[in-house]
Amino acid sequence: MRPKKAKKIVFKSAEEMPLMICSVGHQTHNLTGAWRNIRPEIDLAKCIKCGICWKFCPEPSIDIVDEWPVVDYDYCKGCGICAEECPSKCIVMVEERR
Amino acid sequence: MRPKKAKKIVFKSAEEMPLMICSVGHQTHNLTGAWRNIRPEIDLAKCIKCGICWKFCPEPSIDIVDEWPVVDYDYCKGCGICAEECPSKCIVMVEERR
Amino acid sequence: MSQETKKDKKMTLTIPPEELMACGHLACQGCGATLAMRYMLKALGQKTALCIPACCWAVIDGPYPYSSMDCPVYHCAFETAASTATGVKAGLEMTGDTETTVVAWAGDGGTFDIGLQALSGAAERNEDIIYVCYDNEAYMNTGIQRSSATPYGAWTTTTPVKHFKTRPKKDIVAILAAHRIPYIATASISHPEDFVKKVKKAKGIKGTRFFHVYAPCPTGWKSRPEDTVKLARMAVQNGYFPLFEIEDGETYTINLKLKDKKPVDDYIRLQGRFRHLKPEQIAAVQADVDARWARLQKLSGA
Amino acid sequence: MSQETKKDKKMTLTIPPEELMACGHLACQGCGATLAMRYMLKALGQKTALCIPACCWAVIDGPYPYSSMDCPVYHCAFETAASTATGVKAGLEMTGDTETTVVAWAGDGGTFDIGLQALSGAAERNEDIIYVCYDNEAYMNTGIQRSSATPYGAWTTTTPVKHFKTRPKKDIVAILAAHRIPYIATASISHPEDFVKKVKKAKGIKGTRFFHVYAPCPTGWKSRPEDTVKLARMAVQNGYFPLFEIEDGETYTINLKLKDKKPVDDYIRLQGRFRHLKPEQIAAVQADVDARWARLQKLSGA
Amino acid sequence: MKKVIMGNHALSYGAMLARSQVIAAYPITPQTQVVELLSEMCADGKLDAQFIKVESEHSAMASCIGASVAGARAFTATSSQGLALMHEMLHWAAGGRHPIVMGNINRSMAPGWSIWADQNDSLSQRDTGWMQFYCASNQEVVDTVLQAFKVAETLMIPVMVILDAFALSHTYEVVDVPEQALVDTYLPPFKPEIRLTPADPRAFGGLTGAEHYMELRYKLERDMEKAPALIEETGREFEKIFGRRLGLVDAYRCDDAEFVFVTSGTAGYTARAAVDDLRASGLKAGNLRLKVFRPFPFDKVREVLGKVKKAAVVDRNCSYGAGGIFCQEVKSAVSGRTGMPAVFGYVAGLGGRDITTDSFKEIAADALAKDRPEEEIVWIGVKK
Amino acid sequence: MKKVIMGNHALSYGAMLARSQVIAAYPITPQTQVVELLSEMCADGKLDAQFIKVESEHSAMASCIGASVAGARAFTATSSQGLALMHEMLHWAAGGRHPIVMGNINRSMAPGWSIWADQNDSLSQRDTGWMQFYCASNQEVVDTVLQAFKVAETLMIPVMVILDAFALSHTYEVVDVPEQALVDTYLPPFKPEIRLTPADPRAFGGLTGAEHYMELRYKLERDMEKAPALIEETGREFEKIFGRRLGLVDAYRCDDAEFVFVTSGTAGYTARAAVDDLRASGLKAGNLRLKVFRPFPFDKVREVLGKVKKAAVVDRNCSYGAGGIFCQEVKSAVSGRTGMPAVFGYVAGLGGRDITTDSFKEIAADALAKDRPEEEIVWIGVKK
Amino acid sequence: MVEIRFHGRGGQGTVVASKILADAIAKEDKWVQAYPEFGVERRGSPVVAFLRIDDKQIYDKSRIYTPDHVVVVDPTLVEAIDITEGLKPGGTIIVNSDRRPEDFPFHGKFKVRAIDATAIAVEHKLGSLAAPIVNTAIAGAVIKILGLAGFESLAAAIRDGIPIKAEDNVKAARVAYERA
Amino acid sequence: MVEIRFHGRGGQGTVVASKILADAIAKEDKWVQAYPEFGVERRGSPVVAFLRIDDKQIYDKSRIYTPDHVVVVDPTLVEAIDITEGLKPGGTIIVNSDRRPEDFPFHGKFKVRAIDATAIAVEHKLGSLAAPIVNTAIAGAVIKILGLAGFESLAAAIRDGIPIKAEDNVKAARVAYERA
Ligand SMILES: Cc1ncc(C[n+]2csc(CCOP(=O)(O)OP(=O)(O)O)c2C)c(N)n1
Ligand SMILES: Cc1ncc(C[n+]2csc(CCOP(=O)(O)OP(=O)(O)O)c2C)c(N)n1
Ligand code: SF4
Ligand code: SF4
Ligand code: SF4
Ligand code: SF4
Ligand code: SF4
Ligand code: SF4
Ligand SMILES: [Mg+2]
Ligand SMILES: [Mg+2]
Repeated sequence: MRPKKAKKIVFKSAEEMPLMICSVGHQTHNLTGAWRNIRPEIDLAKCIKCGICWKFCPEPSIDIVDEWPVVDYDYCKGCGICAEECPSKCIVMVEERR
Repeated sequence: MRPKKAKKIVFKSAEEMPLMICSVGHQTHNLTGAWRNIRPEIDLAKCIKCGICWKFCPEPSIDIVDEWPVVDYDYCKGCGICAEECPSKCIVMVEERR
Repeated sequence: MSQETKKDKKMTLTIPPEELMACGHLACQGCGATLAMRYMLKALGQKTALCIPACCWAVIDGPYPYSSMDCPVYHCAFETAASTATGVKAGLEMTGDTETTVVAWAGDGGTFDIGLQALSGAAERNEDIIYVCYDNEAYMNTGIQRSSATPYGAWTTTTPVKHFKTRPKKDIVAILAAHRIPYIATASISHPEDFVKKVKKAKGIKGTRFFHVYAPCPTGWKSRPEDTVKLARMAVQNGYFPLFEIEDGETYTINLKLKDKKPVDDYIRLQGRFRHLKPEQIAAVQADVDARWARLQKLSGA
Repeated sequence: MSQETKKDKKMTLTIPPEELMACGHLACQGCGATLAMRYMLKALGQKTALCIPACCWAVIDGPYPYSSMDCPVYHCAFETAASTATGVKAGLEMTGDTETTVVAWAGDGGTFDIGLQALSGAAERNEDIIYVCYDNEAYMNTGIQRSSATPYGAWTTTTPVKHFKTRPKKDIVAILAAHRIPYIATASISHPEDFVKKVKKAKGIKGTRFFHVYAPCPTGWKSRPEDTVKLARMAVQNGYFPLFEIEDGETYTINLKLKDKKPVDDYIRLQGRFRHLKPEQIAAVQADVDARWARLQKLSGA
Repeated sequence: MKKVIMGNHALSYGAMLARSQVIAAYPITPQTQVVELLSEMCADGKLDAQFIKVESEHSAMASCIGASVAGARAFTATSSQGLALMHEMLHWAAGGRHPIVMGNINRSMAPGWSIWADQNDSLSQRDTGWMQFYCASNQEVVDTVLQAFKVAETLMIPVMVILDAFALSHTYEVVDVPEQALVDTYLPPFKPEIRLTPADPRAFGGLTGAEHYMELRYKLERDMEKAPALIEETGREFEKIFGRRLGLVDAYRCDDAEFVFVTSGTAGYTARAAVDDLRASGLKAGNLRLKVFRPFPFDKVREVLGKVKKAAVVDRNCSYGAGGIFCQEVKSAVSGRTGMPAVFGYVAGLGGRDITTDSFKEIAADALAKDRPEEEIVWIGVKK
Repeated sequence: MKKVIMGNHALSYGAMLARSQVIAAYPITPQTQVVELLSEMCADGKLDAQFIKVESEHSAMASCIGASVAGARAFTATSSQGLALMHEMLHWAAGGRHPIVMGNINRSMAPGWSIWADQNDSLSQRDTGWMQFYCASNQEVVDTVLQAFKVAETLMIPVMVILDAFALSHTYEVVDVPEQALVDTYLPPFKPEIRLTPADPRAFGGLTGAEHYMELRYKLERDMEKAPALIEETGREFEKIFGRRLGLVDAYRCDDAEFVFVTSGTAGYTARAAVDDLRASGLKAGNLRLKVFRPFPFDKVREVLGKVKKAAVVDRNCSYGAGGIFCQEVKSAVSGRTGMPAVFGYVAGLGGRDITTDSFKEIAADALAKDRPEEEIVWIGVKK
Repeated sequence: MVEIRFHGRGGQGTVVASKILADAIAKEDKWVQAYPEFGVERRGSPVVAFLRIDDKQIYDKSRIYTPDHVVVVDPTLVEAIDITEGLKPGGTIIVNSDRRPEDFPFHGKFKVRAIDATAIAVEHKLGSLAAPIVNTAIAGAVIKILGLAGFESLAAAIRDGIPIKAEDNVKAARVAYERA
Repeated sequence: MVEIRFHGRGGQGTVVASKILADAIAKEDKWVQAYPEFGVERRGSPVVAFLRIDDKQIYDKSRIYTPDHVVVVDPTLVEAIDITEGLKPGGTIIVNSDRRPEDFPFHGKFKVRAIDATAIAVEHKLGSLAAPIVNTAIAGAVIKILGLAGFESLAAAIRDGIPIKAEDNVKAARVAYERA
């Protein structure tokens, strides 16, 4: 996967832009976590490591760290699918408090 | 059917032409008989009036006159279908001699 | 029967006598497409509006300021037979004419290829039009280039003998059937009575109706003009182009059962466009015809 | 099992771990189309070239000069997914790359409507591309207008409640089957393992391969984002969107047999776009689903 | 009755008040609200029309053509890619003399995908035989649709009513929506002399040989040349009934002006604001907003510019390899005539880049600094 | 090697000698022989290319675009309705910087159906960002296709090579068909810096906001402006290798001319014959044939016309409501400049109406009789 | 001429708020111009809308760069972006928040007014708990604070513009109008 | 410059005749220009083709209105249309016919030469009896009568241009060349 938190691209002039209309940067610069109204919180105690939350995350913003599911809040949009699909109901969606 | 041998249309000026691009005359002005290389000749003695020649003429240039099939040589292109399809083989295609 | 007695005998007419298509038109000698039009108009009568896209028929009708037709004709853009007809129908209705039958009349190229999307859209919306595709299996008006209706094995100017068409003909009827429109029928210029009967039936149905009409083309098929009707008849009788109807995309009815289905060989040999085919290739054609016929019988529950 | 012992347990991964689609993209919360892409790329890997016409995905990928993909993407015109992909494939081959899988990735509007002709043409020529239609049953990118994939009963901004869509959804799979292409499959974002398996299978086949992928859209369906996967699963289980394959347009295989087929009611009720439907209208939906399921079983000889 | 509505809805109201009989359209950002509202109007019975929800813009125009030749009043709306996809049918509608009215939302052409404003979409259609009316306010949009049908049906030539993406299409403004009864007095029903009907069977548009084609096109051009007078006349007529004037151009403070902007669309309104500022700072500035681009209002343009020293044409478009299109045509119109100003060409606002009063001040400064144009075109507000 | 071939086959030979790698085309009269011969060349292995037999011109251009971005040399050919149907994709090819070369046979636009020559089809594409090269002989057609690829690939801008229906497309002339070996020295293989490949994964043409779009279009315009010099240079290079000069214009007896025709296409050759006759009858006439219309050869045109008293632009086209297109652009080019001639505009030869040496004499007589143009355009050879 | 900029997130009805206000103000025979920032709006992503008000016809069609006032529909944006950008000195910032004006960094530099529109929306069951729709409450506060129009004009505008739960919205607006 | 007009019917190869002649003449380093009348050609319908020949490059691209010579490939056209239209005084008319030149109405006004190309085509089994293909025979007669090129150039042109039955066609051309 592309490096996360890629840098923003700023062209100072037309000269700097490639002749073709093509990407030169990664969309991961865009931290979609800011869109979130509700956040998923995983209670690993109940987690059975079935991988289902990881499988169904549309971003994807559930990483597997040391064989545990970890939400990347920089990108998680708070759709709630992981919580909905988790068979052992160990993900709860809580209101964002910023 | 449209009157045969309709008259040719000649516009003397743009003024005379309708504003819309539409027909004002009949294509029957065009005597396609001139295209013919071979002409069908019907031997009415053998004719059983089955109407098949009339039915299959693509122009159509076989008329029914007094209940007999009559080729209209002004339009007949000499395709030979009538002769081919006539069940009693009473149509022969003969070379045009002009 | 002597000439005398015969004099009083009437001519046998198995199709309506009215001619809405006049002679003087610009079709080649022995043009099948022309017969198709003649028959359809006999069935529909004068209250018919034709939308004809680019195709041989755009020429056959005759040049400006003439026409061979007794009914109104709109010569429309190549890919717009269905969409123009849809508009004409709506326009006539909104101006008080609910009676006139609106017909989109297109060739195989205008139907299978460049006009397919407009046709599919109209069918999906079930527009109240009759769409007739006269199929001469190539782009004839532009000088015989391949279309997706060109059958396996055929030569065209864009499928030269060394690269003859190897893909099968697109199954337009199955595609339309998938749209579940109220009525679909195949027809052949060799069977005018059957064609006329089905057009009259279609006229009485509301919604999108589709006809696939087989129309041999001596110029494009390199066949003899006098063989036009014969070729069409052979295609029906050997199962190459069977006659059938489909109602609501579901109910199949075979109009002409084939007791002794003929082999395709003679049919192939009469056409210059197939001259290069080797026996095994002709066998391939035969196999395809048999498979299609079997499938059709299955669908029609025969 | 205690946390201690669990620590050593590996996460169960039922689909490939590689992510070729990165986060940061512009899809709405709970977008089904996004999952579809994620799964397909997992199956195909990096040697994939995507042709994406106008559709939500043209936005999801991210604005210039960014992209969320790890494989090349050509954002092409709305109606040209198939024709652009055809050109890309030819171009890659002529420049020595015969390996890369070229994928046309379009929405239902770009597939069922404005892109149908290009798709049909490519299929008829059996171009060597994979065409994936992610189906969210309307034009979502432009704000939820009806497409010919919009199902009976659905509200959209162009089929207001008073004029909700009464025509059935166009049967795109049957249309493609009529083209007799080597491989066709349906898939659902609720069944990633099945989807991945079939994409890998398709990758090994030459010619035109078509996927019809069910991708719920919370924004357009007025459903809750968290229900996206659930809705897709329901549609599979109630026969609304069955999972099956078609080889050579002939051989049907149902991938998920439905012993106890569920009713459509709950599925309907979860979606705001159907809120206005009366019981008898829901019954009509049920009847259609049952009929389609029966037809599919017949075709698959089940 | 006054309403605060967006430009797209102004188009829908215009089509409704004109009693459009057949609408065939396809959605595209930023036009979608036009068709959405029209769908509702049909559903609610507010508009007695058949709405054909076609599968592409090419079909939309084809269906409008079919409806029009059958004698119905036909309307559609689109934008950018959709307009471009219609291109063949635009030629068709004009050549076939089908008086369709179409709304087009000015959106720049892909690639890259852009949903934002510029005029390359509509100006790329300048040679299709359509009349082109550019609007600057939502009020003008409603009013212009009504006039468009009147002019189109009188001359049997289609009209494109054009508004900028977002700056008009999505901007809410106060609009005085005309009364239906008054509209009916202004715009009579569409009753063409010749139409497609079995009662008068004719073939339309058959193969036309070299001996006829040119005369038919000559007739189109001659009728097109009648448009300017007719637009002024129907504009005055409109004013009598509705109190708002519609015309070929909107000349603002040009009479005593030494320096004039030549503009179109919403930029033509922003230019007014700029003119006031420039006047305040002592420059005798003016603004000539071209309301009608096709047919090109030769006489009006020459009349107004004939009194001016310098003119700066501001193009929200570019014909690559030739420059700004309005500039090119204005230059051509004044070419070889005495007493005409030096014409300076500027390209600004492509792909939705904003055109502000400052843009106009920058343009004025540039033009005033030079005594004659040095380049074919000067690009404003671009990071070179 | 000398051959007597038709113009359409000249296009096919050009595409073959250029070693086109992908061809996607759709048949249309009067272009069909181009694709027919190319099909044969592929079948016979004379040309190692993939020929995609698409189902429409819209797809033809889309496939060419796909092939080009993947790094292949792409060619297509079409005419009139087909070109119009490509319109959206023409904008695409240019905006996306895809150096495709396309042959277009000038055929007038329907309705009524006409398969005969005029330039409305190609000139309606003048704002799409394509370069346009107009040819006057079959020799020029073959040569121009080769130059077109060279120029297109250098600037990454597509080129349209244009020839009149029948008068060129179906006319057999003697053509010196270049040797493949020599062509290969003139035209190197296509090797774009950036192309679509998994080896360098990029997204092409994504959503482009107001902060970027204009700069990308500015780059296109600036590169387009490099074309005139490049065309002259590659034309001289061509002459070195093949002995035939290719350039922006063909100025015939203009140096000492007082009266000059401005022409294009085959009419530009007939005009030469007319010039000789007029010279014989004592008039110092000349002919400026515009070989390249996009980018517009501003400098060349001004240079040649700067020495002339009167110029008569002959347009085989009409932008309804604005007049002949060449005339409009020539007028614009000389506008506001001193020492430029009075420019008279004439429309002739629409829908295949013949343009003869007599037509030119009639035009000359008209222009010489007036001291300045009275109408926007004068129609020649039309039954008014 | 008064120029106002609105900051919110997709799904909160920020654009509708500006439109309702325009409508209300127009009812008092003023000229108005309301438009969204022209981009891709996704639920939760930042959105901007603009409102121009004048006694005479408004010709300037360019975007607003130096607003007289700023309305912040979603407080979380205060940290995310510079909502004061271009704001005229002495301009008013109206924030939807339960915090006190002093709590905001830009307090002092600008007039700051806080209104807990979210609470009001929740009270009136507008939208969901996770995503309450605050536009009408905001509108109520804005016309009061900036004195743009009378409440009845706003009420009428809400009834025209928001068919569903119209009266609850009017109530919410009134509460905000009063609390502001 | 020499200008020649050909009259025939669709299917007889009139256009090919003009093209073959152009080819043959070009082989002798002349400039040529051959083109059909631009219309819809149907088997049996009248068709026209043109041929220009000159020692220097031909710039005139307009149609031929006053030909120096006329070639009538199909004799039945003599009655159908005025084949002498625009023909320059003293011009030659070459007719495919078994009749004698004197039998033609325009004999006297113009030089008339008759050649029974049909018979020659039939002798060499070119085309069918109903529709013999006479183009090569005609070509043979034309170059001889008008002295446009040597026979070998024509033979070469035929071999290049007519792959099928090339030799029979060359024979037919030679016979015509000799009989003419
Ligand atoms: C957009 C467009 N592309 C191409 C053409 C050229 N064209 C006219 S008719 C035709 C072929 C028609 O084939 P078909 O539909 O099978 O009818 P047929 O000529 O065989 O009767 C073509 C390619 C056109 N008129 N318009
Ligand atoms: C020729 C053309 N017409 C219309 C549009 C506008 N448009 C862009 S995306 C879209 C809808 C796409 O719908 P779909 O294919 O179902 O994809 P979705 O947005 O639902 O993902 C439309 C109508 C366009 N870009 N081009
Ligand atoms: S779905 Fe639930 S149980 Fe399965 S891995 Fe995720 S958190 Fe653990
Ligand atoms: S809430 Fe949605 S986006 Fe966030 S981690 Fe769960 S599935 Fe992914
Ligand atoms: S087909 Fe033969 S038998 Fe029958 S009517 Fe005609 S001529 Fe007589
Ligand atoms: S030969 Fe052909 S055209 Fe003539 S009458 Fe017989 S069928 Fe008709
Ligand atoms: S080419 Fe074929 S279809 Fe066309 S007119 Fe001739 S015979 Fe009929
Ligand atoms: S609208 Fe639907 S399909 Fe499009 S991005 Fe949002 S959720 Fe996905
Ligand atoms: Mg055909
Ligand atoms: Mg969709």
